[in-house]
Amino acid sequence: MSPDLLKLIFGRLDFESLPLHEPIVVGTFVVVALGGATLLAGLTYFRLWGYLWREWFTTVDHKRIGIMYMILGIVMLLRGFADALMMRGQQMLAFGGSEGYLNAHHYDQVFTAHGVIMIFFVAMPLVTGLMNYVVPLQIGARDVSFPFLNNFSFWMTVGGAVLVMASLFIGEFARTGWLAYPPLSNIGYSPDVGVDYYIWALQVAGVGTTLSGINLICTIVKLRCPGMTMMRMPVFTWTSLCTNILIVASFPVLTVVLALLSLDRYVGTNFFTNDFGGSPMMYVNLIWIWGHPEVYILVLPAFGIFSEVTSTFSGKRLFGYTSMVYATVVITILSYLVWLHHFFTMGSGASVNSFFGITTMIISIPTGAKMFNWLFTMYRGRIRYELPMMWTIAFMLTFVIGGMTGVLLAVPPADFVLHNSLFLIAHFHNVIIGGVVFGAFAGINYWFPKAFGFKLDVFWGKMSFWFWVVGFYLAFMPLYVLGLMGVTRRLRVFDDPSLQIWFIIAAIGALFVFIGILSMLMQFAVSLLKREQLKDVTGDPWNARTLEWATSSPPPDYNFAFTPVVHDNDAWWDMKKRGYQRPLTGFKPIHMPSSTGTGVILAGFATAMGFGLIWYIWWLAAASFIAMLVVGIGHTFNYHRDFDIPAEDVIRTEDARTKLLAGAK
Amino acid sequence: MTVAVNPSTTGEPVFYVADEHPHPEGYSTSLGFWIYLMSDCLIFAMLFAAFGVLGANYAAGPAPKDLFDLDLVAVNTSMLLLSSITYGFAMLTMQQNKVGQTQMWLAITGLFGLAFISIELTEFAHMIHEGATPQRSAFLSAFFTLVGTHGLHVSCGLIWLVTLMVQVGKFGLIEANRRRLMCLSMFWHFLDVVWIGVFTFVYLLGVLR
Amino acid sequence: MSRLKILALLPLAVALSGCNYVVLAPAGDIAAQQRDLVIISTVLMLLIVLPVMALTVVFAWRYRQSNTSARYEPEWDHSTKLELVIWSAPLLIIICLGALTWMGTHLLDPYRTLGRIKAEQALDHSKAPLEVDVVALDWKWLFIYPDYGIATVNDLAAPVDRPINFRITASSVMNSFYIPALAGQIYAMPGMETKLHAVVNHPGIYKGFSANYSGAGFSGMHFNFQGLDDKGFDAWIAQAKSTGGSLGRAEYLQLEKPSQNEPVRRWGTIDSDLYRLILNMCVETGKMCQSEMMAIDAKGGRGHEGANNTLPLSYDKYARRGTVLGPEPTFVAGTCTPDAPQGKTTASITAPVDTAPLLGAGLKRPTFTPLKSSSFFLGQRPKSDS
Amino acid sequence: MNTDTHAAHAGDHHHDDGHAHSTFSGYMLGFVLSVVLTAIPFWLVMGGALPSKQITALVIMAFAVVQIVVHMIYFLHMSPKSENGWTMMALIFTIVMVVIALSGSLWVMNHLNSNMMPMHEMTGMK
Repeated sequence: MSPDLLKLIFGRLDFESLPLHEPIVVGTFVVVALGGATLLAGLTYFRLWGYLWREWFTTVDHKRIGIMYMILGIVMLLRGFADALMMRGQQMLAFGGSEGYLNAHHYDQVFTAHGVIMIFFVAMPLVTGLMNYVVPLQIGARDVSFPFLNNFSFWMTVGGAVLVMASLFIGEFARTGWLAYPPLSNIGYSPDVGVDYYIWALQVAGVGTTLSGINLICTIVKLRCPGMTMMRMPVFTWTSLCTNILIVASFPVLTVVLALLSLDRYVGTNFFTNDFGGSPMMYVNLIWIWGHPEVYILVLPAFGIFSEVTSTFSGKRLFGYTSMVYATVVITILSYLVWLHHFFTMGSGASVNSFFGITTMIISIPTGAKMFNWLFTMYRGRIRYELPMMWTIAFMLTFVIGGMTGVLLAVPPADFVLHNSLFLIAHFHNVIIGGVVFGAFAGINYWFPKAFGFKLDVFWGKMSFWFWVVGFYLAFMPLYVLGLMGVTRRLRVFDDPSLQIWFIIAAIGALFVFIGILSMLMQFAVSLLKREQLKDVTGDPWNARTLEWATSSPPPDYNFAFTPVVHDNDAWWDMKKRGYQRPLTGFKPIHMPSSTGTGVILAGFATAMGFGLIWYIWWLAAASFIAMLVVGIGHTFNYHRDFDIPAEDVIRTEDARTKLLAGAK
Repeated sequence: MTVAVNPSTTGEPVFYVADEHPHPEGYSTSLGFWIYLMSDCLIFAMLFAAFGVLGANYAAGPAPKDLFDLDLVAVNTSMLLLSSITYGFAMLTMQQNKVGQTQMWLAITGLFGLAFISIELTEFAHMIHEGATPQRSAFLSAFFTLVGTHGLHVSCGLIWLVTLMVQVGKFGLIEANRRRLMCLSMFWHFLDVVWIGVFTFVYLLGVLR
Repeated sequence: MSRLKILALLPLAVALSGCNYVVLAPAGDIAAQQRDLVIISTVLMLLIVLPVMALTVVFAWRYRQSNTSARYEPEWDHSTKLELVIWSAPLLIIICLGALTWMGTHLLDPYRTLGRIKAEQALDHSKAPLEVDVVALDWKWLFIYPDYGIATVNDLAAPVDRPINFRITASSVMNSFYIPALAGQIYAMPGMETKLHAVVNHPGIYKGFSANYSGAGFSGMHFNFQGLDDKGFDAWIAQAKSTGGSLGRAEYLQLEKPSQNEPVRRWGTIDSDLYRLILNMCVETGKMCQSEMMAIDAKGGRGHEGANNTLPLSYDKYARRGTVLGPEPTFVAGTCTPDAPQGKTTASITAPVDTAPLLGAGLKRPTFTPLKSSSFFLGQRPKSDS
Repeated sequence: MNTDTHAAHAGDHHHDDGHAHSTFSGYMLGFVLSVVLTAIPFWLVMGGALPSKQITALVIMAFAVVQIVVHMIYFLHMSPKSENGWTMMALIFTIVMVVIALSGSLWVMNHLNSNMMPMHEMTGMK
């Protein structure tokens, strides 16, 4: 075949794009391929494909979509953490003339991928998954406002993740750092596919995130059950509302800034190249307008989880509900006013720097108020140290350190000496792990029995907890120290041998965390095996306070046979206290949305389009785009997207629960 | 809804809705669509920001006053304005349940939209022909991207409009179609609002500079 | 839990007692003031952080389920007094910190000329500050001493107690110029100039490096900064002078090509206009300088004829190339510069572009790569070595 | 945030799409106003009716703001009541965000540029 024809068909994709010369990548590929093949074979052997497609992939049930988000997040955590281990290994070894085992080409991809994956494909899915699962239950709704959109959003996120994973084996990922500052990320200095993978993975996933944000806002605003006024919403629902408002207000900015970067890269416009009057600083400015709210998008739901957990396990009403809500709202707005603190050192001058420095510090006031509210929720409580509460205590002790170093970095002159150093790395891992990840784990341990009907194993949970917490301190406290020694981030080799000990400690910490992750997987496996012992039939294993515990575990498709009516902040606590009797008769058919494969198909085409654009395979991009348009428009011709769950089915489900409850007594 | 939220009326607190009417289909749609428009608004805001920052960087090339033909822009603006009022008429006839007239007004709206796009493309082609390509300077990059994104939105609106005309023709002015027409109406008028920003900040202030 | 805390504080304690914690024990007055701010802010915040941590542990222990002697008030969820304290305590601290920040930021603004040499020594106005022009290249630092007419790569020296005025730019991507012992960092960006004012108070050899990731050779992009006494500095200058060699535009264009782990280099004479040309991105003859471009833009551009005053960029640094869907890369032609009357030299700038996939912008593939890659790109250009 | 407007209606399933009030006269009034508000700025710029560019710029920006409000009221049927005030709140929130991001970007970039762009040393050119 002629080269021109090959180019037409394959764009710039050729044999050499496959990293056959990178032994580490080939090794990874073999492992992943074997694992994948086993999984696929297993699915085929047990004839699970039809079941998966019907019950999971095409589902519009917010609970199942939530669970799929969590699975995505945990799978991607393994990938992102593998990158972290590789970095720790490299930095531990590359001393005294040693080059370590990763060359710059590989190492630079590893740290970029680590950042991108951990933020977009671990933290975001975990947070979105929990919100998706819990929020409709907490507000007594049957599903989200736009169930089809929910499914589509999820698959778009998966599409982005697929593109990032593809970059490992086909071509390469960006070597620019996770925010891809130009000029480095421009075509001149990154002519390869790496940055294109970055752009399209984030664009595809970003569409999903924005839509799911709109969806959840509508759900919370419109679908609350009777009696649940705004000021009776559970705190987690409040933080979810604010998070999704932030998503809708900030992800469009990311979309724009990446679109401008891709225009620069594809058609040669001059937004971020200085030769023709563009300004790379504009990119930095714009991407941080998205980037800072993103931090709060991640951490606000975690705050919500800690609020629920603290009040449940202290057996007490949440202290200062109103101030908690106002603190959340204030954080939401302030988080949009501080973006410049990420580039004080770019030189915008003292007046701009001090303005943004001070607005940043102001955020610590509502955050501090929240911290005190949790403290005083524990005060005069009866604290049960179940796993979610353990994670919460670990969070409270860890997060204040992260918060403190954060405020320190908000002082511009201090930032001038600490910016881009390992101190900064330690700081944001301190808040992201100590806040978001601990929060997600608290949430998983807390709501797992709701989702599956049995609790998680405590022994392996504690193993996971201690290895994570100790590992975290071992891994990141040395980085604070190194930062004060003036060691900067993203270095691949080091000269000064006296630093090595700290990197060794950090690497040991990373290993501890690794054991923590393995223990968590073990926890899931063991709990699955011991599910009969760990079973909970009451639907309310923790003696909890909010509405999601009022229904069975796992909840039926329709969540609540009758829409609940709320009279108090802690609705379920109030119901229990006042002698709520579960309705046993009078069931009616329930109107529910029906499953559809359109979301999977659309997201598949979007991913294919991204792949075509990355590799300059124009026919693929165009065909996928047209296919997307056709399928999308075709979908609007389907006017029958709901069905009724017959009353008999409802009666059968509810009777089964009645029996179970009777058996439990 | 036959539920007493206040327990005092019956003495016993009511904890669930016994006789429930499900939310009507599309109960959240107009709010959801509005929030989507707000996010779109931020997209345009960022493009305006890019234009605001880069709009005077001509790279020793042509400036707005060399390139923009305000007469053409005025015509173009009137196309969009007219399409807005005709869409309004479509909504009014829809409320009166007149399928034929609604279709007619939608078609007229579409034609005005098409005229708008054509004029804009002519303008672009003319500029590129003169050497004022998007690659020539940061100002032109920002200009083509901002105005082009608006044009792209109008084009999407046109595709949607045609789809809706087919659906109205096929299924009539059923509740779902009314809702969709209402969403498109919001989208269409929203683009008009954005255009106010474009002609003021890009064209008029550009020429003034 | 409390054991955990000790574990957490342990490295911090070690850190404070150590001696190579350069951020905490700097040699320059600016960095020292920045260090002071770090410490004061930390102490201020510890005022509230330590009680919170202590309370967390105390409450967690005291109100555990098994301790039935502790009070249990499940309905207690509000106290106006407490709420006031909760909001006002952080507020007070932030007010203090905010005031500190406002002052510190203005006093320690890198653009601000120094007010003093060190805490106990005022500025001597008779002594002119040392001017140093800094250029971040891929991946090395070029230092130009305009007053002495010398230039070095990866070697920086300054006399003790004499203010230094850095003017900082870059040739290609963003870097950050950072000597922890001397002063805080500031970005180095192409086509833009940042400034840094600093002074070194103790003689010695300190590390300097780029603090902003800039590509494959980033790790090797460091240099030694020497604080010397006046005699030592004169000797250092003389040494550079005697090295001979001249850094002009042609040499610079060779120098700016990417290279890693560069050894120290020195030039005894320099083109006195070089820094301005680098900053304005017009070292290549025939290219319009940024300042000229901005002056033209400020006057409203160059009209219709300006649309076509671009020339194909057959010369480019080493990597900038056309985009896949856009036209061939071009540059804006200068109107006229002393050594390039318009239209003459511009046509002759032809340095070929290597179209091989660039690894870290211009570097060879890593050693265990047996394959020599051919072009991935559509619109492949002839291949040759640059 | 106003949390109580919805509170009263939390259990109220009344379907309100906020678009019940579109009338012929409303649309026509909006249209006429828009035409006027569009024509005047064009006339001001094309005819150079005002003495100074700054004044013209301020005036046409004011017209733009008024026209946007007109469109919001007559075409988009914004009212504090639609969706129990949620659309209005979303709009206000968006405007706040847009103002922060736009003015913030311009402020920041202006400072960055004036601090860092090479001086206009060749002002005698052209």
